[in-house]
Amino acid sequence: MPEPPFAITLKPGSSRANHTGSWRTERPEYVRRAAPCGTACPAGEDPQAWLYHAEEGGYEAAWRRIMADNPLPAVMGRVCYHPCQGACNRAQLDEAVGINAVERFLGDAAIEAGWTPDPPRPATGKRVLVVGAGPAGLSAAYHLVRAGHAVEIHDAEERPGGMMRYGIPRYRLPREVLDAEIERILALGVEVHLGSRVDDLEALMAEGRFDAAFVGVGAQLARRTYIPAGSAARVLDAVSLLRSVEDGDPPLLGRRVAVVGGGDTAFDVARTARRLGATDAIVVYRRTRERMPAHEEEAEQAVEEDVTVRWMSTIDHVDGDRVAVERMELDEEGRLRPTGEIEELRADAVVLATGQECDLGLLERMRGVEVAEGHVRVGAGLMTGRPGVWCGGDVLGREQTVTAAIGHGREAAAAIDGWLAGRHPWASASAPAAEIADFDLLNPWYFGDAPHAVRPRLDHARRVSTFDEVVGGLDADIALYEARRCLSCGSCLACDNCYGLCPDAAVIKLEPGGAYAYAFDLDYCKGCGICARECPVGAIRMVPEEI
Amino acid sequence: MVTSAELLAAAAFAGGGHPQAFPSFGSERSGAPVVAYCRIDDEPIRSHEPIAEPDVVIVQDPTLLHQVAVFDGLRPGGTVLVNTGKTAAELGIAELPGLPRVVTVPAGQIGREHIGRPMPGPALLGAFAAVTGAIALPALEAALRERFPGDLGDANAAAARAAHDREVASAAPA
Amino acid sequence: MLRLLEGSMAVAETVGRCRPDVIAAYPISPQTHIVEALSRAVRAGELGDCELLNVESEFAAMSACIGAAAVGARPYTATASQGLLYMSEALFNAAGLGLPIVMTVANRAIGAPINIWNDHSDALSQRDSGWIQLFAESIQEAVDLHVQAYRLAETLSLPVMVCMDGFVLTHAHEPVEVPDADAVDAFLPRVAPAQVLDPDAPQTIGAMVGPDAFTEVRYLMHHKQMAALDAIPHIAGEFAAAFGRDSGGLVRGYRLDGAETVVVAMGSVMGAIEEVVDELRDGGVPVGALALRCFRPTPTAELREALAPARRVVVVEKAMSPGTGGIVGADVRRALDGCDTRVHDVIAGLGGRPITKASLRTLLARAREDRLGALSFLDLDRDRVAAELARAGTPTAPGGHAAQALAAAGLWEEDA
Amino acid sequence: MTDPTRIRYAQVGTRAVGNRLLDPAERALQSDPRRANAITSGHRACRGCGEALAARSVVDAAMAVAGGRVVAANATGCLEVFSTPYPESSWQLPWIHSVFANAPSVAAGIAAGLRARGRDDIRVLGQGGDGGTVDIGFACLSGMFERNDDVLFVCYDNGGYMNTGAQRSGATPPGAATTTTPAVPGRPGAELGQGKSAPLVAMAHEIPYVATATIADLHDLEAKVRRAMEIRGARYLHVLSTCPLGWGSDSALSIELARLAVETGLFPVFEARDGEVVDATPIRRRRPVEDYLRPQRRFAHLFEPEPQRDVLDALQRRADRNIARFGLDRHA
Repeated sequence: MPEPPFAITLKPGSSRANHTGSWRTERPEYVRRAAPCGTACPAGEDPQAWLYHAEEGGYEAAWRRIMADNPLPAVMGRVCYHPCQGACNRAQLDEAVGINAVERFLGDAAIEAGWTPDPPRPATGKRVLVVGAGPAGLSAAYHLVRAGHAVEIHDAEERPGGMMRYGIPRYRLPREVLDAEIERILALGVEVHLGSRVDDLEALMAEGRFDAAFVGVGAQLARRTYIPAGSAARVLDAVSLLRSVEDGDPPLLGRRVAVVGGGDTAFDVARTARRLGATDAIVVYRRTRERMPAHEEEAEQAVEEDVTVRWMSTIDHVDGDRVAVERMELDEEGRLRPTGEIEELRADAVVLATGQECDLGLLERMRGVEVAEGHVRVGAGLMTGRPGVWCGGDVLGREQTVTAAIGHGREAAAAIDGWLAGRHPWASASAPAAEIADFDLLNPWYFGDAPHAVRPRLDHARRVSTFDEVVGGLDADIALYEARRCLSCGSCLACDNCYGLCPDAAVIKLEPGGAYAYAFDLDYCKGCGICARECPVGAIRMVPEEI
Repeated sequence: MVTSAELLAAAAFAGGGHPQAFPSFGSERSGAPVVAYCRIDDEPIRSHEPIAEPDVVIVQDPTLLHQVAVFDGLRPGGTVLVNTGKTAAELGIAELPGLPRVVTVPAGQIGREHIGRPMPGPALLGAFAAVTGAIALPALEAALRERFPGDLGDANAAAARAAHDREVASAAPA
Repeated sequence: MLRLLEGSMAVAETVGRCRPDVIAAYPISPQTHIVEALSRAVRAGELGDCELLNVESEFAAMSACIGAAAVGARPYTATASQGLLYMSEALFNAAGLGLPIVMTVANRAIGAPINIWNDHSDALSQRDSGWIQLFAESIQEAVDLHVQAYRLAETLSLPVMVCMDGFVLTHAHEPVEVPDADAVDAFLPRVAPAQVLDPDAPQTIGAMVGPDAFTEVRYLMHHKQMAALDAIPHIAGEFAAAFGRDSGGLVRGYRLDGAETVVVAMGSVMGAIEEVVDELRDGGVPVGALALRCFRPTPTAELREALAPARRVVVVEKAMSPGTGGIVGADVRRALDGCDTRVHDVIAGLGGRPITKASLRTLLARAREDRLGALSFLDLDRDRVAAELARAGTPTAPGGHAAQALAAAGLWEEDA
Repeated sequence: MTDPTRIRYAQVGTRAVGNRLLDPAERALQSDPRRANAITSGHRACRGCGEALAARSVVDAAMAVAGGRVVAANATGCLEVFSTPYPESSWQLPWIHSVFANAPSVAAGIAAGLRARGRDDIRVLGQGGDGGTVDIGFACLSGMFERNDDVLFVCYDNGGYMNTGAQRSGATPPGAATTTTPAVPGRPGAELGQGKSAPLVAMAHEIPYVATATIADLHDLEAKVRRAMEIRGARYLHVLSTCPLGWGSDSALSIELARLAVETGLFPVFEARDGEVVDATPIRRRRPVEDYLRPQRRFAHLFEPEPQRDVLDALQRRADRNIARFGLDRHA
């Protein structure tokens, strides 16, 4: 064809010679913002990260991502009170993502499939003592072993698990699940000494076999609040009751049981009592429902099981099967005060669930370890005042949950590893807190409407007669569905909005596997900000150009 | 009317001449008075202007005789063909300045007889052929048959011939 | 073979033999017969795959032709008068894009007052559109020019306007020879267009051009027109060789030898002029005539060569530029720049008024007596104008421009 | 058992352009690196230009259907000016610009030319802004419709003559201030009761396909182009395209505003065949018109110095009428 006429006719696509990037006053940047679920997780999990794999059906990858932080997904998926879901942005759209349910699904899938954790790193030759085979100790041991250290667990009980076994009823945490996950940890090469109570850590450490120690002995002692009681009265404490149930010889409670307290344990006891044959299980709590420390769903499930609650009440005294209950009231300042109004109710047994304390005897002779109000003071990385000795779990007197304990174990293990390796600072002050992907940083328009999937519940009859697990798991379809409800807050999920909506075609798709799925072509990007505005997950940020 | 001019040209062309026909241009509305022109020559015709000095004026509608200056520019000794059953005297055009030859032809009548409708064109053209000799009757008949295929063509040709023969007869010495 | 045909029919048949791919037109007198005939031909399948678009306006007609030409199809349209003006924007665009389009213009006056009869106001009003503008003297030449126009348009990548006098040529019946179909095919081979919309080789046609290149683009357009001055006679020559007829070209002289007075004109009026020239020559009067067959581009050199020897040139033109006067006359003056030849603009035949031989005789007589001004109006009804001026009281200050104009137009001649 | 489609779309609805969880076939073409990029980088459109995005999406989709064999005729306007200033063109398909008013006729001529040359495998696209389509080009457009020429004509509606500095067009929404309907106290800007709906007029021609769409939903936009391309004859697509300059809006809001135009009911998104509406996109989360108006400077006079209630109410009624007329609250 002859040459086209000058100027009137142009070559196609020749505008690429015109670099419109120079118009820009702001430039877009791909960023990773922290999902609220992760920042809220006491165990230090990053649910967004593992849900990302689960969304694709990559269950094992998802499980491994959990295992990087927490060795007990199946347990977590049952006993965790999931603060992650409390922080979930999706709650502002419809309902929070059922992170806990998916985690349980993955944990169970792992047990069923027999997935094993990634092998430990090469041996470091260091040896660490872990006192207590509860969630804190097991978590610490797991991370330490994987870091290549030799770990020796000592626990006073005959079976590992600590409060997970002796404090949490099996209808909430089936033992085969607990055993499976503990066994998986121990199988990594942890040396366990059960029935081996450590009374004097100073002495044990003096033997020089250990380069460091982690203490997670938990809060095993019931706090006894004094209640005037006649000789005929049967007054027990929650810890020993739950423990005796676990040991297989539960006491005779009778048909009517009163439980004193407002924590999760109080409800565990009441629900346990129902299963032991009590027809009336009454929780007596001195404060209002709002002030109750127990988690809402615990109370709910208890009520579903016909447990009744007396709010704003205390037990004045017990005489035989007669329990005198005094009603409380709030004064002007909203403080509780007795009213003197006494009401009597019948109870064959009264169980005190008024809190637990730690037995810190093993630390008495240990120099440098500071104990205050029955709890151990720790510094960065959870090391006590005694170099080489760490503490975690209930003994810290912070949030006393399995989840928190697991988090402590992880945090301490990281510190111990750094300390043993002689890193400075050995307690890697947890990475600079990334900006949190709050709801207003997302563009929720793009998310489909998808209500929360509920987990099946055991039928009422079996709930009040057996210790079968109450809450069921999700089947694969629903688990996938639930995983895909994740908004992937703060992390690119490769939705192509930025690529497809750029008026200047200034977004480049990258090969999968890199840090990001896309890159900006700054030769042409005019900095309009559409990509950032339309990013569903808030993974793009506009930053001013230096001109 | 326009058709007559074209037929005249067609007949002339068929006879080997170099005719030219054109209407008095305008947005013609049927029924309105119109004028059409026809030049016939042995040489190609260069001029395209309206004919100012005709040799022959053919009047299809005698009612126009006293409304339009139909004889303007008529050459001395020119010819006027009028479609009428009356005589020139009856029409009051026997004594025209320059004394043109006035030929009256009951063309509408002839048309009705042969074509079934008072179409004056063919008869006037037949008379024109007889009176002027500018076109030959067979050429005219051919032109009519080409323009009006089938029976209608024959009827037109018959009308033309009838008028032609009538003029030849009347011109013949008694 | 000669056939007695109406001008419009002859043109339509010829255009058909040029094998247009797309015909887009809108009815307007006196162009309608051409498009009607082509519509019948397309419907009858006589034009193969030719597409006929019954567009909603002349503007759309030319726009459709632009589109068709842009994909390498051979377009055709015809219009006149107001229609030509209505497509004016597209005319300039077609020329600016350098698209080969052929259009018949059945020349007609432009209103107001509305007037359907022939003159050249329409075509001349588009003289700066960048189109080549050819004027036909006869039906035969109109026919021949269409064949040449396609060859020209496609060789130069330029749109070509074939102008033929409305009614005078479009509605007249004359013996005419329609070029032989095979010969036309041979004369119009398909050539690869300079630019075409083709998915296999995408181009952007019709870019926005700023001050940095616009002058150059315009100059190149002018250059193309200059090249056309060489191509037009060349193609006319090839046409003559192929079809045995002299038609087209730039100018055609008639009895110029020793002519003191030369009449210049465009279109069908040439016939009457030649007849008058013959009369005068027979009477020993040295007059000649020159037909301007190509108005745009302006054959300046040819005009000069033909007219310089004469003492005076009388330009009889069927259009005018109010406030100036003759349009062709102005071109002729430019061509004669520096010569002693005097140029007289004579505005004639506006809105269909016949240019009679009688009037031409008088005109030439007055010219020879040097009684012709620079600008005059043939057969102007002085009384009517004078009466109206008097009625309207149009201010004509003695010695003022208007008064001088009146004098120049010979309106006071009788009194003088 | 759970509905698998719900599962598939649970995380990110198909509203996102792509989404790795979707089958590639269900992603928008604009998410495909192999898209034609019919109007490529380096064009001179304003920052955040909705028309540039709309045009790329439309032409890419058309080219995908036609296997790349598409020719476009463009009216004068922003799209033409910012894409083809000598010496650079952003277009990657055969493209021609003639004048302002004649794009539909040029396209018709192209279609006729291609058909005559036996090349109707090549499809023809006409493009223009609302000025070139709804106003000055309307006669040509109507002719193209009425003749049922084989052209898909696309109007990128940004509600005014933005190329010349935001003057009012027949598609300027009532209430909007433009440089020729300036905001003066107590006046609505563009008069209420003026302006026309080109899509409805197009439908009156009973052409095979008429649809509206916006840049806020590329899936819908592309699907409509695809459906239009599967049909021969005259087809019309009217695409609302945000103009940050003319609307006085933040360039980052270009998609959001198009979305709000739909969610308020001010811009009904529907599809018509042979003159009958066959589908309308229901409003997902209905919003009051003020949510759409407030972010745009062209409507600022409706709120400052004090709100022009009557005008705002009239605009809300307008939206309500659309919603009722097209049944946009089906799911609401």
